[in-house]
Amino acid sequence: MYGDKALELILELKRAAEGSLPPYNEDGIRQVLEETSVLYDQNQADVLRESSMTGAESLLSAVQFRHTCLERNQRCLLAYLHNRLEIIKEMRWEFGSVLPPDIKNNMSEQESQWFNKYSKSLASYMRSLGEEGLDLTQDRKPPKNLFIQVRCLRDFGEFETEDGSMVVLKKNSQHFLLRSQCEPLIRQGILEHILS
Amino acid sequence: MLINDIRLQFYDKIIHKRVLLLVSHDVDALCACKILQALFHCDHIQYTIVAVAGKQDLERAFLEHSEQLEFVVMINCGGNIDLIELLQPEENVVFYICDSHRPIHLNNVFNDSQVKMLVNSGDEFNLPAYEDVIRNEESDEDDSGNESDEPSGKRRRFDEATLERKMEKRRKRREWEQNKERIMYDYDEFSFYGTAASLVMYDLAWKLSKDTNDLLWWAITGLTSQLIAKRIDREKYVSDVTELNRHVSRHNHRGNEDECPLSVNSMKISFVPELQLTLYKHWSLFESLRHSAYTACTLKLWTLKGQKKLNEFLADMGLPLAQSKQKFSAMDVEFKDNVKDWLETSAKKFGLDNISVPSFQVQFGFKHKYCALDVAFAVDALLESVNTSKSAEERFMEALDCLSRTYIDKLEDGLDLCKQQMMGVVNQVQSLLDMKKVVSAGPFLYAFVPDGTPGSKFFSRPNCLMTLGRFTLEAYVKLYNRRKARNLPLVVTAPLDFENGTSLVVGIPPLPELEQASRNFFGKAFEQAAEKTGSRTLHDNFEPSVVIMRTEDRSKFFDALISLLQ
Amino acid sequence: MAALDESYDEEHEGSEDEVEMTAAEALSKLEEAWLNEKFAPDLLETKADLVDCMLEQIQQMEDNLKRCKKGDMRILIHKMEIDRIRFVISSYLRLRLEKIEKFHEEILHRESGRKEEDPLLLSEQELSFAKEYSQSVKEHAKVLVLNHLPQNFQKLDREKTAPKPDLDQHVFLKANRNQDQVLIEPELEDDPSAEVVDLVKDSQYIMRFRPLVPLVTDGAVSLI
Amino acid sequence: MPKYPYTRYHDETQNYYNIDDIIASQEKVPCTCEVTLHRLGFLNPSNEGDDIIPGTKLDLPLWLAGGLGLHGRRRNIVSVDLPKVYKSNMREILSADANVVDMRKTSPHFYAFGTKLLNFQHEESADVSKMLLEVHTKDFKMEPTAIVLGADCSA
Repeated sequence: MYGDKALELILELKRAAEGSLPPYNEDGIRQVLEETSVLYDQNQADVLRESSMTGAESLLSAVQFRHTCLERNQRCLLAYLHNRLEIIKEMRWEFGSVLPPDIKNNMSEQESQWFNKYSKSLASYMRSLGEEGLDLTQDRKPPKNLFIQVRCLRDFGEFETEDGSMVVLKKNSQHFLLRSQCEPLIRQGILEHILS
Repeated sequence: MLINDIRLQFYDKIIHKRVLLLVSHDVDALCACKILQALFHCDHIQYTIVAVAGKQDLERAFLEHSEQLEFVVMINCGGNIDLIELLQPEENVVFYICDSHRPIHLNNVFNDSQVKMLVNSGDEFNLPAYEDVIRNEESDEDDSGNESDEPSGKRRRFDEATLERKMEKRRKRREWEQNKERIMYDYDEFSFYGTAASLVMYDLAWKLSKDTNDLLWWAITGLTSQLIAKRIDREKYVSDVTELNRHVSRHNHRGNEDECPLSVNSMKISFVPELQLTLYKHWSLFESLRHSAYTACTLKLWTLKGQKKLNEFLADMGLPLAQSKQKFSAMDVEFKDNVKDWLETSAKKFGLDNISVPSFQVQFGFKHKYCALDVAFAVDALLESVNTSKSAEERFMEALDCLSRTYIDKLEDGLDLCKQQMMGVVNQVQSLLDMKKVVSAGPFLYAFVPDGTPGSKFFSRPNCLMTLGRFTLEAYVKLYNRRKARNLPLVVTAPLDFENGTSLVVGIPPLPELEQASRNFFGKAFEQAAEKTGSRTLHDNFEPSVVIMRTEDRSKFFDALISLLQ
Repeated sequence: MAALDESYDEEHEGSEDEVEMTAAEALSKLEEAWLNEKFAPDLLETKADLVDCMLEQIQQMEDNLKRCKKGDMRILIHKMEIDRIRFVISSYLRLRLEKIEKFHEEILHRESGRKEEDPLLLSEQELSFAKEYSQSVKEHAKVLVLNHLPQNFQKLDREKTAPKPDLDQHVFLKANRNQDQVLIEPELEDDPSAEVVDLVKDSQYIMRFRPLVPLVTDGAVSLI
Repeated sequence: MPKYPYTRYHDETQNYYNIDDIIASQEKVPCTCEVTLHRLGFLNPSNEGDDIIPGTKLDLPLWLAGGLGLHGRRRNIVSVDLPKVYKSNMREILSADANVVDMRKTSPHFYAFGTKLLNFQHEESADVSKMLLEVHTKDFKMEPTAIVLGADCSA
């Protein structure tokens, strides 16, 4: 039935786990596009034939039917692209401008180009705030205390704190550091916030 | 040097600095660490915590984290070893050591600049006099001094006086050396334990008037863990308990309940005489009696007669057998409430006089009610759990977490682990006794945990092996009641690592000594035996009487030990 | 506590006060704008000047702190305050950014139709970001789909497809001053009794957002 | 096209890209054919011949029914009936006790789908919208599902 292939693309996104990006379904899109051109050609043919015949309004119904299918396919295709961009955008905020490999190779060439464009324009927007710019990807939660207790989940090596002292982040060591400095490391899964 | 004002000479020195915290793998150290963390959080002192299991860990951790670092705090480690010699630190690095291991290494005591010992002023250290052990330089110079002031070119005139003086000087020097030898031998011979690190830290918190109920509970847990591991004698424990009780009543005195009702989930600590039965509140009374050293050995539960005696004991208490096998919390209310008093009264008839010990109990929220013994047992079990693939540091972190109330449900796993551990210990003791594996080698008894037995994996952990050792010694002595065996110590070995064929060796002091301050001479003895036989041993643990050894060298090591202790 | 660092105080006593006072006022205005933006379904007018003023204020506080002695207690308190102000600013800007990205076609359309004297909807930086973003999304859709679609499906009808903020969403609000004769559009076109409501100062209401837009912009009510 | 007096529901414009909306509109809905559908026989599995004669009943996905039903220039190509779950007898059951019916099984997108149906002029639409509101309030009290009812149909 027309529109099923297009719906399959949408269901693919629906089934994907929260925050993960399924691979770009190149040939799924191609098939839907083929379906649309077939529908469109049939409609063109019917419209030509209908103008020559009189009183065959039943033909009109077929044209209307194909037109609705075309609109459906269009909507599914665009929704597929749009929602993938939303997921990719979320990644920019979560991981910063360098994406983990498993996401990178699920993106199509145009999507990663779009990602770079988005990342660049976001970065320039953030730089334009105040004199030195303001990193909006930071401070995602209202700060409750200045220092927090963190535990190191993976060896990370030396880490310079704000007041210039060096901290060695070794696996299973526990530290009490400035919150603002730990936040990016917590998001990358290197540190884990411990409630005292 | 020994610090007397812990606030001025320690805390005020590190107030705005970054600190490296090296903490050993025992419950007392964990509790002291929690107290110190709480203080650091108040004053925004940045710190790094690294768990250290032995001297090699200590060295590695120090090297890795010591860049640009001036202040290192060590808890329950580094006190009984020559720290400066081991770590070769920079000039500006200062070590603050809060270690209950005794004796404190003399180089640490007499080093004024870099090593500061945080100790309880009440402890006695019977330190030798400074001059007796440290050769002060200027008396050396006299000897070399007068040689150099005479021009070597001119032939020296021999006269009786200088020769006399030189002879006198050398004799005095030799005498001093011998005297030092004797003093050092007496000083180092026995290893034992002083006041718990957590008590020292709580005292600091109190002096900073930053002590709260949470900190007090950690101090109680630290002290109780010393009691369980028989590191201090009953008298020292009771005096520490009375000291803590003053703080408990200060923090937890309640007006009458309705006048100022306390919110349900605030922490309430109460002083309560507690039965020395392992985890009996979270087990059945029957199982707890069978798995507590004091009751199992006194009633000789290894024999059929003993089991009958246990039933007699329960009957005498007025507790039906079925009830005693119920989970304690599921017992009928009327039994549950007064079983403690019944047990104490009939315990006297069965030779279990000091079955109960003064202890504390905490309550917060509706379902959390623990006594200090349970918490100490659970945290120790978490530290030494064997059925997870977690590394020592991960177990350390988990045990550290379960001490704070936000992660209290981890304590429940600790309780289960402890039960499994205790069952492993009792089964092992039973089989050692049944198969007559506890053998007297003359000056001491010994027992080997055979390889491949199901429970043997428990005993690859030092504390658990020491628990087994104490349990076995008490069971053996009370079972056979031979006059000669009563004062013999025990050496226990258990397989540690099958690939490189190593086993863990632990020395347990004789039973009468165990009741008192459990002074342990095996530290020195193991060292000398290993030296003499050149057997491949590793004295890595901060507790000197715990040694790792290649299993092949065991027999020659034991022969040396026998001749040594003859 | 550590003795007060005198030099730090005199030098700034005078100027510190004026800036301090307006800073406090600016901060409370910013917080109100932040809450309004958080609860309003549609993008509100920009408060770019307020944001710039607060950013500058943080900058100045950070410079002051650098000169404070290391152990001074106030450092911690001021640092905490800076963190919290920075959080409010970034959260406010993040909320706006989200709306800009979600309704970019709608907003740009409204912006293009905005007359000169009308208040600014987007700050200058937001506008350039919105244009770049919108252009990149359209380009992306064109390259991958629209160009391959039959002729009359290649152009998207903004009216039908572009997501629009749902102005009929209900919001909680508090009246900052007495506001009479607030015209509540009739629920439905052909409902003759157009409702009118009087808002009493400091009382709270739940209403549809649509009639409140002018009231929010001039601060008569604030969303909570 | 006059808006139905009882709803201000914005059809897809508000969530053109919304995945759930797309999936919800895939639900089948019973329709009757008003006009012969030339060469669309494949739509009706039990159909003989190429065309579908008027009056035949067939189930079409909602998006298709919408396309054929609402946007027909002169006369609707198909007319849409209410699915069983919104029919009168079911409405009594639901208003009596909402949680008797297992929502998941009968119609996973009960509310979204229901409100879409209101777009089709149907004499029972008024009762349907009332029922939707009632069931929702009961359902909301019983199990706070966060389904935002697009249409604020005040009875």
